[in-house]
Parts: sequence; structure tokens; C-alpha cells
Amino acid sequence: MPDELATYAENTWCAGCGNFAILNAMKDVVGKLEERGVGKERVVMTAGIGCHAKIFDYLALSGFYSLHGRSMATAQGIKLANPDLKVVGFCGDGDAFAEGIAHMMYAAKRNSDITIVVHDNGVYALTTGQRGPTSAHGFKGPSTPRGNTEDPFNPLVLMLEAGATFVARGYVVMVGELTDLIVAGMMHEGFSFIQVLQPSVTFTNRYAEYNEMVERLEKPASTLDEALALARETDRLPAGIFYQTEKPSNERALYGDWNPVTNHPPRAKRLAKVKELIG
Amino acid sequence: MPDELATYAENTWCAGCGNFAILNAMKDVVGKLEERGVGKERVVMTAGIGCHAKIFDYLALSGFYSLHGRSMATAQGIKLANPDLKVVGFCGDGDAFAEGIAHMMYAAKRNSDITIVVHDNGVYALTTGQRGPTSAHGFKGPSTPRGNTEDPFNPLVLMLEAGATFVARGYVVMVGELTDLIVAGMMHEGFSFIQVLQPSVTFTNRYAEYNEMVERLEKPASTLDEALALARETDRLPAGIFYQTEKPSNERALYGDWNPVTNHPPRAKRLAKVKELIG
Amino acid sequence: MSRDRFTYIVGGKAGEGIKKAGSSAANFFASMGRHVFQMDDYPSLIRGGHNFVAVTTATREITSHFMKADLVVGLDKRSHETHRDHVAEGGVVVYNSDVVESGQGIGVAMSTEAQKYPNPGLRIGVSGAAALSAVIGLSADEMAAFITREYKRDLENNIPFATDIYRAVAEKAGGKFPLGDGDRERAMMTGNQAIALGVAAAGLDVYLAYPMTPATTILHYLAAHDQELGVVTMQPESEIAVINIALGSAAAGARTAVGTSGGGFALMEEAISLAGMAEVPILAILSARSGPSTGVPTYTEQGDLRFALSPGHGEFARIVASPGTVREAYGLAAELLELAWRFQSPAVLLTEKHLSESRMTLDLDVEDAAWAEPAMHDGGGYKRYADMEDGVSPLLFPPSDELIQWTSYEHDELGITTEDAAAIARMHDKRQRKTETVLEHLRTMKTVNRFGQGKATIFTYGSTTMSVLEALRVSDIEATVVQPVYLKPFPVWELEEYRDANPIVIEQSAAGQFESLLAEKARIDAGAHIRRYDGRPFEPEELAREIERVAQ
Amino acid sequence: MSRDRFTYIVGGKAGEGIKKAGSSAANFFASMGRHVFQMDDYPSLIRGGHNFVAVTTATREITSHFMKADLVVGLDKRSHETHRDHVAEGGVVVYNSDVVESGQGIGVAMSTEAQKYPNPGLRIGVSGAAALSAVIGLSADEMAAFITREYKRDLENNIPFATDIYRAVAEKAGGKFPLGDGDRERAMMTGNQAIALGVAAAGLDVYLAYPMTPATTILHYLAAHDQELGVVTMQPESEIAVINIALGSAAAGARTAVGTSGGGFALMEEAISLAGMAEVPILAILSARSGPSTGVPTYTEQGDLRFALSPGHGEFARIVASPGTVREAYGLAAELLELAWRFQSPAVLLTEKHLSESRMTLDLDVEDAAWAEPAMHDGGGYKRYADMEDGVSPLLFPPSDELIQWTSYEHDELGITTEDAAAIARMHDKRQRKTETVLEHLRTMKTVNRFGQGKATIFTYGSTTMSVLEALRVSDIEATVVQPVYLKPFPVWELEEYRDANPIVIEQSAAGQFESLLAEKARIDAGAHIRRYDGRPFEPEELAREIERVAQ
Ligand SMILES: Cc1ncc(C[n+]2csc(CCOP(=O)(O)OP(=O)(O)O)c2C)c(N)n1
Ligand SMILES: Cc1ncc(C[n+]2csc(CCOP(=O)(O)OP(=O)(O)O)c2C)c(N)n1
Ligand code: SF4
Ligand code: SF4
Ligand SMILES: [Mg+2]
Ligand SMILES: [Mg+2]
Repeated sequence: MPDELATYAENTWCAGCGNFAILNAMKDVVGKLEERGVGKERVVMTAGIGCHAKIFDYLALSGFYSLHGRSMATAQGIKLANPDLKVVGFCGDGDAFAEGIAHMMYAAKRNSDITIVVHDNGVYALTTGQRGPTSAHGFKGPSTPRGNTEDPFNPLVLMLEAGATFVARGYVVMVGELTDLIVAGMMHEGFSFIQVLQPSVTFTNRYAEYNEMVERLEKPASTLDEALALARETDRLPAGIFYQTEKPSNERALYGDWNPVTNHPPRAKRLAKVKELIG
Repeated sequence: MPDELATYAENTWCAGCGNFAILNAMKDVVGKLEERGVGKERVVMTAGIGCHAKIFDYLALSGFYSLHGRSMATAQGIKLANPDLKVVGFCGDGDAFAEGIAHMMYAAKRNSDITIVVHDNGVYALTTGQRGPTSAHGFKGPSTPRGNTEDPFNPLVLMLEAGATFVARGYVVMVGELTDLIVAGMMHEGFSFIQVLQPSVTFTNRYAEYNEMVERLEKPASTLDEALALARETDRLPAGIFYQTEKPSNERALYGDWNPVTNHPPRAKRLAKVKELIG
Repeated sequence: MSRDRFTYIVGGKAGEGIKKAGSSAANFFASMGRHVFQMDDYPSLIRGGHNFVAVTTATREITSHFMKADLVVGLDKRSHETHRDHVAEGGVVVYNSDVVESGQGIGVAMSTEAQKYPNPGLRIGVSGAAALSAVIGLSADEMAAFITREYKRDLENNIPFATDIYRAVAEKAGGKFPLGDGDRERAMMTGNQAIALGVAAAGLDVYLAYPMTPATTILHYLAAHDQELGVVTMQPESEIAVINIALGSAAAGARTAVGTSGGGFALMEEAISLAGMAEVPILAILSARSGPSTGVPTYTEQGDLRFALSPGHGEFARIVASPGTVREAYGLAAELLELAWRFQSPAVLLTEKHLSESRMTLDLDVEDAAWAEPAMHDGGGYKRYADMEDGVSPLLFPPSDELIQWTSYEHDELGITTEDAAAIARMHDKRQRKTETVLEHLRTMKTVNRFGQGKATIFTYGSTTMSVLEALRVSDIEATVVQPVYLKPFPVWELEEYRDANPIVIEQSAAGQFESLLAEKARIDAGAHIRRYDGRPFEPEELAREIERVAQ
Repeated sequence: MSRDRFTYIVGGKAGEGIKKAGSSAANFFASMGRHVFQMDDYPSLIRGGHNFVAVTTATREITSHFMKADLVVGLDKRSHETHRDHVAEGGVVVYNSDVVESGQGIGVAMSTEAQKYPNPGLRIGVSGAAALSAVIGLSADEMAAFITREYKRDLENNIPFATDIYRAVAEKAGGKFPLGDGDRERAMMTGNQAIALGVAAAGLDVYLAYPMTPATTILHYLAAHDQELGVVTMQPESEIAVINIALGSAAAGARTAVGTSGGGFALMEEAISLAGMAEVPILAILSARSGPSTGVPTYTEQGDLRFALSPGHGEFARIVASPGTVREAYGLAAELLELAWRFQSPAVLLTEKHLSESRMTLDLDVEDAAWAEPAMHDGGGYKRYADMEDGVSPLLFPPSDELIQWTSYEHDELGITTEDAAAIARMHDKRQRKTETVLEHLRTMKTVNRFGQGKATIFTYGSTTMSVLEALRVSDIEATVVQPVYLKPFPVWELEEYRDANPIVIEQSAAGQFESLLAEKARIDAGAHIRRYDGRPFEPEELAREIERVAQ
């Protein structure tokens, strides 16, 4: 499968970047989705802008390379138009929890049936290392030379509270698990959020730290409270599905079995309806 | 004090609107702040756009009648420029948790020393009654004639999770308590969030329901978890300070005792510095 | 005193049923086969304040309200005081004598009467229909039928209440202005309804909007009729969400439109540029209000023209047009959706509160709407940005075995990011060729309307067209009215003959944006101009006098 | 082979110290009292890919890089292959023989040498300084001093490494291009530094920005020097937060500026309109890159001109200007902050990546900067929007006993919301008068630069000015160059004499936005044009040939 999913784009990630693992995982995801009856032709991706987003150029899937902070809005639009598609959106931490935080909160609130993979490297990497939403207090970057004065957001907590029905954490060193998480997220009907711990070797090389702290989470919490407690842990970093619950997706809630694209009417039919309304 | 704080603007709120109580509370707040050594000349307000925001026209305080969703950004700017001012921002629920949700989350995250009063009527009132971020599932408005398909946000929970250091709920029927809450919020150094249950008699007349459910909360929770549990209650609606904690404000963290406005340098001094840098 | 043209102004507090009083009258006139124009004037509030509706009817076409009314009904003190001088010579003024001490005209104790029934506050608006019925000479039964049809509910109270008012007015001015029937009953709608129906007729699948006056009622209308039409509507968390969800939707193959006013459109600009780069078909409806900024949300202005012409950074094809009448809005909305899809470009329908929210009778052929149908790719080897001669690459939507990559970055034909100098220039060339193709296509279309014939030349555009046409109808002015419908590309090829016409330029703008656009693009320098910018649309009789003044 | 003008191109992977190799050379030339121009060309990535820096130096003023180099150093294979043909006749090519098989020029085993020291990957960039030192005839000691001053750290490894490379190059081309000293040492800075210093010199208190290339380094520079200067910097959550926080800040009395590129500026437009309505002084720096949309983030273009001229909906005074050189950027940034405060209006400094990030020597008088000082209200009875004859109401900031109400709504003089027709028109008139006042003020200022004298007339603007001036210097072309610095209001009063000049219009745009602006505003129709839009700035020798071609 990998070859078929490669493009001719030159890969410009730094050697050792955590993004490679996400790219590899995605290639496996496509295969596993196929096994589950979701053909590659139905898998559509979106990306924001940043190092993470380059995955769009490297992965031979259809989709929309969107704007910084809008990947999850674009993804919702694709799903809204054609609910038969499986939509995965790649976001950076800056994308997801700064410029685009409103869309994240609302994608979760309305339970849009998309999967958002956040490449969380705790920094604005592509713009040369400024602090981001998940940067630690004290983080020094070119816009905060004396250190970040803000405390970081906890993405899992925010998504759980906003109403996400599938919340998970992966780690780039655990590619197999990451693959499974993304597959599970994409098979979940409703909004799936996956935070991926993705060290930036250049700006936030936390492999060593993560290797110590990340622990496999065997099974999802059975309540939101438990999931929140897990998400708040700071001594160890559980990786796995934190929480999963069922609720009608935004698309289903809005229009049931309708499909705007495949149900597009012929002209005569539409004009007849318009005529009716004009009376 | 009331007279001095009135303007000649014609009040165009519906008779019985919960906003009147917030206006009245604010007039008392100004007096109480004065007792605490904060003169009216230092109290500055901002407002978004909506029914709630008309308070700006009715209250004789200096400030900035901003844009829909930006009241809390404008407020942060005022505080950033001159930290000697006490800044209170009025927001609607649409303002605060739809168009402006990013600014709310970040005002809390960075602990900007402003007080945000959200007139939560669970609807976009001024634009004729569309569902808003806190509208109940099933709420019928002109943009959702078959009912709101989304679940509401819990503003208190979101603000607690985002890092607000003062979180409270008031109810327009309890004007005295509301006054005290706003005073406490404004005296708190850091980001203060006050959700005010504000029935819209026209669109969401929930006085009866609230009168049943609202209960005075005697003292703040001692932990974030407790505060969250209180905020999640749905059978009764506690009103009071849910949570209060100490943390350096954004402004202090950024520049300590500096004040951009009062420390504005004379030209010669600034030019000397520029010369130094050019070398 | 039979007159063909009859104007009715009814005013009162918001929440008293003023809009209903106006629209029911308009409906009634339309049911007589007459032409009607209804203008709603209301402040930005929910209850109280001062609303009024001006409804004018005639047996000939009519494209404006008038402010000299044959019947003025004031339900409260302020309305009476504001509008009593709006009565035409010989006209009738009816006021609520319970709240006005020494009124002028026919005082009726409306509040006292209303008190006799439940919900007196809601009832009072029915006075309008009663007074109108009396003045135009309906019988009490005819009035009851009118009220039954328009108010539908609570008739057991509404009809007796109305009958009381009717009697009081009929006594003094009964049958003063009998109205003749018109030729046939026409549809009646607001500009926003026409736009909604137009995009629906063109094949719209998805409509997204965040509430913002005066565009909001497009969302309301489509939401109310979504299942009937098969159009999905959604109100996301902000205008930025609206436009970005919309672009995703369009890229997945759904005909998609969005609607907002200036402030919301401003927030959409980053994504309009994205639509330019990624070549996403999208229609944005921009209905302007008095600005800048929050401005005067429920009042009209043409202050957003220049702003609408250059949305988004960078160079790409932009299409902007503005309808002159409600009738035109229907076809133009459809046409713009079609152009957006034909050229995979953002298209903007620019209009104003005055068109969006005014309501008029019209002769509408529903077929008179384009159908948005993209040129689709066929076979394999798909390249999203295939470098076609006309700059327009075929479309394809998932699910598909082909790779379909839309992108905001500069790209090669497949859609892969590029930083290569030659590749960058090549794609710029492609987009420029598309811009040319759009221009060529517009040359084959009707892009400018001309009305009448006369020595004077008048240039106008957008909703002001309705005012100008009506001003000419009610005066002896002989003029040629030229109305560019398309504003970008600006149809200069149609305007060469006016190079030395020194036209009168009429617009609702303080800065004269349309005048300068004409001068800059078509090198047509105005001989004179008439501008209004107090939030109110031109009044045709006043406008006629102004035209006469400047035409000298 | 002594030449006055000397060009050095050094290329390699990002992260190998290419920028440092370029800037250290530039610094060295400057330290000789020479003029220098340094252009960084880099893709949007953090490590790898292909970066290069082109540094040109002369003993006369110089305003562009050149792409024919006397010394080309390629640290990797791609750089050698990309740039070996950029060598000028008689020039020297140095390449890394460890990674290039059959190179052209002087092969040096840079990687092998670097392996002898720790962190070989970081070291390799030092080869540039070594090769350069050899070619311009420095002694080994002079080279060591050069490296000591520029690299500062790890000298115990850097100097021996450099010495090895130096020897290898010196052997074949030592002293080939001896460089004479210039007249005196000048400051050297990028356009973004000049802008940052300019606004600081004008009294800036607060700078807000969200990272976006090519504006980001203004934030970095001010953040690095915030305490020294007494300027507060902050990076909020988005551009919308930036501009709205900025407006709050300005309304509280702090001189405030923001900076971004096209996409971020698009997001700010709603608030620019707010600044127009509320009359908030704000300076926005818009540094353009190749567009539309995300485009080519690290490359240059002048595609945002029209977009920059009409930000925000509605009618209000807009001021837009674009500096032609880094030197001019300093004074213009200060001047625009001053104008923003003088007129309580949004002002936009439009520039491009080529100016923002290119670095050059300049003669800078720090005093040559305006000081932003508002006209303050005195005494009681304050009205934020006092209806002054010139449209400019005095300012007052809290804390104050007066009521100071800024607002986005249409308002009366005090700032209370109004929907009254006369009041709306009155405030429109006030804002129009302010627009006139701005225009009158601009008439008293220097708004257009003219350079040279010659039969041909060349029009250009922004960073392209630097390219055009250099093209004239290196050719025999005699031309008058006209560069409008102010673009809104457009200084037509300065341009009347060129009405029939049929100028050559030179810009970095595919659509020819500047050309059409000239035609529309000043009715100056281009006789010919030269456009570049592949993301790269004009190269002066190529441009000179183009000018010669079209001038015929
Ligand atoms: C509207 C807008 N603002 C700013 C930028 C510049 N920008 C590009 S990527 C980025 C942030 C990248 O951070 P993150 O999302 O965490 O991605 P990473 O590079 O770390 O993978 C920014 C600010 C942009 N492209 N668009
Ligand atoms: C950018 C923008 N979008 C939309 C609007 C229109 N608008 C005005 S008020 C409002 C919502 C009001 O809801 P809320 O904030 O809850 O205030 P309320 O009227 O209920 O007090 C909207 C959508 C606007 N002014 N600006
Ligand atoms: S800068 Fe960081 S995130 Fe970007 S490619 Fe390099 S290692 Fe990866
Ligand atoms: S509509 Fe609702 S919120 Fe607005 S003034 Fe009336 S009661 Fe208050
Ligand atoms: Mg990141
Ligand atoms: Mg509300």
C-alpha cells in the first residue's frame, strides 16, 4: 500500500521529525480502512498550514489543503456536502487551538462526523518556533524571548468538555497504536479527536521525556469524569482512547439520510418546487 | 449614584428584559468600587453587539462599544495599554461563546485582568431569536425551525477549564448578589468570568424556571474539580462565586510594573534608544 | 378622489404588529391584481421604538415606496408625530387618540378599543387594516374577509376589534380613495426571498450563514423551506466558519452559497482569496447596510462597493454584480451561482438593505434562471489544476479513484505545492487567462441595463435603480438610465457611448464610490451627482425634484 | 581583476548556516565602509531544501542583489547545480567535492573537513566565510578575525575548519577579487528592522502580531528589544485578536501597531472598518508574499495592492503607503504612525517580502522620523466625536472625569448610538471632511519620489523601486523614475505632468494592478510594462535589458 499512497512531492521535514510517523501511520490507516470496507476513494483529507500540514503533499489522497486554522472547518464542509465520505483533518497545535480553536470547539459541540488529528509539537514550527497553545510556561521562542507567560491548554480536556464523542491520544513512537487510533476514530460516527504527541526535533525535541512518560492506555474511561481525570495526568501521559460515546452526528441530526451531493435534483424538479413556493 | 451614571440614550429593551437588572447592578457596582478606592474615572467598559450591548449606551462610563464577538479582545487591549484601569466587558452568549469564543478561551488562558459579564439569554436576541451557543437542544428559532440539533455549551465549565481565575454565576433577579459578584470580579486580579442568567422575555422567558432552580452558592469551591462539579449541576443552578484562585495576570506577567501609557517616553529618550540599537 | 397610485404608511412600536399591518395591506393590494411596493423602516431593537411601513400600490409597475401617503395610520404618539406630515394633499391621517392629545386627522381610541379584548398590545396593529379598509371603501364584510385571510388566527377578537376601528374611520373618510383592480395577481416577495429562490432555482444544495442584518432572512427563508427544496441550511459559529465550511462543501461537489453583511463579509475575505487560489466555486451574498462597522444595522447604504470589488489578497478572477430590482435579484442570483461554477471562482452578489428587505409584486418566470452545472472531467489522469487554454480546469469530486487535491498553496497541475519560479509564473498565467475568459464571457452577456430615452443620462446601480426608475415615472424628466449590473469585471465595452454624456450619477453613498468607479474604469466623468447617505432610500418625488435641479 | 561591484552567492540546505554565511559576509563588507545589499532566498521549511543568499557590495550606493556572482559557494549538490551558472565571467565557483561528483570550479572536501570537528552539520556554513576571505585576498589572520567577529562562538573549531577551506580556495583563486575600502561604515538592516525602528522612533508603545511570513521578524525584533525600547509586544491567539486588542490599546492611549501578511490582514478587515467608524489611530503593516491565499509564503510579489487600498466595509479615511527602499521604510513607518494619530484613522504600510527581509547598508538619521502626538482635548465638556470643521475630534484617554465613548455604531457627538437620519448624514459628512483633510495634508507632504532624468519615464512603487534604481545604475538607460510612495490617497496632483508620458510601468504583479491604478486614478496610460510574478525579485541586469527592450 505505501507506494500507491506516495506522491512525487519532495519531503522537506527535518530528519527525525515526528511527522514522518504520522505519515506512515496514515498509509497503514488507508489499508485498514479498506479492510473495513472503506475504499480509498472515499477517504478525503484536509490540512491546515504548518509543518504538519505538509502531510497533504506527501499522501496520495484526495482532499483540501486549507488555511491555517481552518482545516477542521473545511473538513466539516466536505462531510456536510457528502456524508458518504470519510473525512480526516490534519491540524497543528497552533492550527487547532489558536487560530482555529473556535472550529474545534464547535466541531466537537455539534459532533460533526470527522476525525481531527492534531500534530501536537507544542510550537509554531513552520514559522520558526514561536510559542503555541500547548507550549509550556516559560517556553522561549523568538516572540517570547524571556519565556512564554501563558500556561498551556490541555487539548484533551477542552475537547472532552466541548462534547467530542471520541477522544484519544497517540504518540509518534507508537506507530502501530497510532494507526489503530486513527482507524478507530475514522470508524467512529461523530467527532473524533486525536492528539498526537509529535516532537519537533528542531524546536521541541521531547522524545526522551515522552519515552519515559507515555503509557499505553488499555481501555477507554467509562465516564466523562474518569476520562477527564486521565487527561489531566501530568506525571504519566496515557496514550489510547480516552473516551468514546454515541450521539447523532451533526450531519445526521441536520438532514437524516439526505445527501446534498448525491440527492442533487434535476433542474425541472427544482424549478417545480420553486414555482410551488412562489405560489 | 444612579443619576450620574445615566445617559440621555433612549432605552429600547423590552419591558421586563433581564438586561435592566444588569444595568442597575452596574450602577451600584460603580458606587461600591468607589468605596474600595476605585474611582469611576478608572472604570472602563466594553460591549459586543446585541441586546446586552446596549448597556453601553445607557451607562455613563467611558469605554469602547466594540464588535460582535470582540468585546473581550477590546477589553484586553485597554488593560494592556493601561493596567491602572479597571476594565469590564459586557458580552452576549453569542458574542462570548460563538463569534468570540477564541478570545474568551484566551482571556482565561492568559489570565488577562479584565472582568467579563456574559448576559446569557440563550439566544441571539437582537437578530430576532436564532439559536445560540447556550440554547437548549431542540430550541426552535428562525434558523432552526425544526429545533436546534446541537447541545448547549456550559460556559462555566469552559471558562474553568480554560484557566479563568475567577468564575461566577449571577441571576438578574438577584440584583444585590449580582452587584457583589461583579464587584468581586473587578477587584480580583486576573481574568474574572461572570455568567448572568438573563431571561429574554421575548425569546427565552425562563424567569419561572430560574426562580425555581437558582440557589445561592454560599462559598466558592475549594478545588477546580469541585467547582466543575458545581458548574455541571443541572437540577439546581447555583449562583455565586464558583471558583477563585491566584495567578499573575497577563499584564503583570508580560511587563511587571510597566505601564505603556503612563511610561510613554519623551521623544529624545526614545530616539536615543533607537540610535543605540542601530549602533 | 380616486387616484391610481395610493400610498399607505402605518407606524408604531416594534412588537405591535406594524410589519404585519404593512405586509397584510401589501398582500391585499396584490390580491386586487395591483402592483405593490412595500418598504419596512425599523430600528435595531425587538420591542418598542418606532417602526413604520410604507406601502404604495398602483395599477402600473411601481418600484419604490413613497413618503407622501394617502393614508397615514399612527398607532402611537411618536408615529403620529413623525408621520402626520407625510400625508399627501387631501390624504387621511388616523391616529390613536388614547395616546395623542391633540392630533391632526381622525382620532380613534385604539387602545381603549383594544383593552376590550385579550392581549391588547398585540391587537393594536390590526387597526391598520381596519382604517385602510374604510378609506379604500371596503364593506365591513370585505374587511372581515381581508383580516381573515391575512391574520388567520384569533379572528373572534380581531374582527370585532377591527370593525370598531373601521366604523370610526369610515364615518369620517369612508371610501375616500376607492382603488380599482389591477390586471392580474402577481407574486410578491422581498429581495432576499428573490435571492433565495434564485439560488435555489440554480441548483443550490447547501446554504450557510451566520445571522447578520440585512442578509439574515435569506437564511430564515431557506431554513423554513429546506426540506421542500432539498437545500441544507446551517448556522455555524461565525462567518469564518461559514465560509470555510462552504468551501469544503463546494469542493465536495455541493452548490453552496453564503450570505452576510459588510462586517461578516470582511471576516470571509481570507477564504475568498482561498477560493481564488484553490479555484472553488462559491457564491457570497453581501447585503450592505449603513456603515462603516456596525453602523446602522437596519438601514440602507451603498457604502461597500469598493470593498466588495477587491475581497481577498492576491490576484484571481473576481465576479461582482448587483441587482437593480427585486425581479432582477432572482435571475442574477441564479446567474452568479452559475458563473461561480462555470469559472470555479468566487462570485459576489452585492445588494443593500433596501432591496433585501423591501417587498414588491413582480412578474416572475421561474425558468428565467440559470442552472449551475460544472464542466466535469472525464476519464483518467485527473489533474485538479490542468493548465487549460481558457484557464478553467475540469472538475471531479470524491468518491473517485483519481487524486483530487485542492490547495491554498501555489501548486502544480496536480495540486502539489511548488516554490519553483517557472511553476509559480505558470499558475499565475493560468489564473490570468481565466480572468480573461470571464471577461470574454461577460461580453456575451447582458451586463448593463438601459431604461428610457432622453437627453439627460443618469447612471445608477443596485437598489437605487428602483428609486430612479420610479422618480422618472412620477415626473416629466426624460432621461436615459444606465445601470451596470456587473461591477467586476466592469462592463466598459457597453459604456463607451457615454464617454461624453456627463451623466447624473445617483447613488446612496457619501463618498461617491460609484461615481469614481465610472470615472476610473469607463472614463465617464459625472456632470452632476445626487447622493443620499442618511440610511434612508431615496424617495421618488424628492429624487425627481433633485434630478430636475441638477439637470438644469 | 579588481571590480568595484562584487557579488557573492552562497547556497545550501536550510539549517546549514546559509543565512549566517550570507549575513556575515554582508557585515564584513559593511565593516569595510562599503555599501551592501543582501537578499535571502529560502523555501518554506525548517531544515534541508535549498536556501541561498546573494550579497552584492560596492563602494557606491547599491539597492539590489545581483544574480551574476563573482563568487559562488555551493555547500551541497543542489546548490552547486542551481548556482554554478550564476557565476559571472571570470568569477569563481567553489563547491563541496564530497557531495558533487564532477563539479565545475574549485572542489573542496567540505564535509570531510567538517567531520574532523564536532557538529559537522552546523559547521559547514563557515566554508562560505573561508572561501570568500580567500577570494577577496584576506590573510589567514584577517579571516580569523572576520570569523571571530561574526561567529563569536566555538571559535576553537570554527577557525581551524575555516582555515582548511581557506587554504584550499586560496591555492586556486586567492586574492582574485581584492576589494577596496568604502568611505565609512554604515548601519545595515532589513526592511523589517527599519520598520520596527521607525515605529519605535515615532513613539510606539505596543506591538501586536501573530506570526506570518514575511512580517514575523518585526515581532521578533521588537520582542528582542522590548525592554530596551519600552515597547510592549504580545503574540495573541489570532490576527483577529491582534487587531481588536490593538484597537482597545490605542483607544486607551497607547501608540499601537500590528503587522501581518495578506491572509492575516484579510482577517483584520472587520476591525479596520471599526477603526474607521470609531476613529481609532492604528498602524497596520502588511507585508505581501506571493499569493493569492497561502501562496508561496517565503517569496515576493506585489499582488495585494488593490486589496490593501480598500480594507473594511463602508466609507472612511484610509491611508496607504509603500516604501521604495529600506531607508525609506524607517521614515515612512514613523510617518504613517504619526498620520494614524493625527487623523485617528487606520494607516497601512504596504510592503513586500523583498523589502521586509532584504538587508542593506543605509545612511540613517534617526531623527528623520515623525513623532506621533495626538491633538488632545483640554477642559471639560468632552465629546469623543465633536463635529469639528476638519473632521478631526480631539482625543482624551481614561482615567478621566469626562465620558469618553468609542463606538462601532453610528453615533452622535458624544458617541451615543443613533439611527436618526440627520445624525447619520452629519457623521458621514464629518468623516468625509476628515477624508478631505487627509488629502489636504498629503498635498503638503512629499508623496512621490522622483529619481534621475531622462527621456523615458518609468513608474514603479514599493520594493520594485530598489530593483529599478539598480537597473538604471548598471545600464546606460536614461530615464526619469517616478515612485508614488502614497497609494491612498493617490497623489494625482503630483502626477499631472506625466499624463502623456506613456511610461514604462514596472511591478511584481501578473495582473498589473499598479498599472491600472495609474490609469484609473491619474489617467496615465502605460506605454509599456514589465511584470514579474514568479516570486523572485527583479534582477537588475536582466531588468535593464528588459527596459531597453520595451523602451525602443
Ligand atoms: C491567517 C494566517 N496566519 C498566520 C499564518 C502563518 N502560519 C503558518 S503555519 C503557522 C503556525 C504553525 O503552527 P502549528 O499549527 O502548530 O503547525 P506546525 O508548523 O507546528 O506543524 C502560522 C502562524 C498563516 N498561514 N495564516
Ligand atoms: C461579524 C458580525 N456578525 C453578525 C452580526 C450580527 N449580530 C448582531 S448581534 C448578534 C448576536 C446577538 O446574540 P448575543 O451575543 O447572544 O446577544 P443578545 O442580543 O442575545 O444580547 C449578531 C449575530 C454582527 N453584528 N457582526
Ligand atoms: S521544524 Fe519540527 S515539526 Fe517542522 S519538520 Fe522540523 S522537526 Fe518537524
Ligand atoms: S429581545 Fe430579549 S434580550 Fe432583547 S431586549 Fe427584548 S427581552 Fe431583552
Ligand atoms: Mg505546532
Ligand atoms: Mg444572547
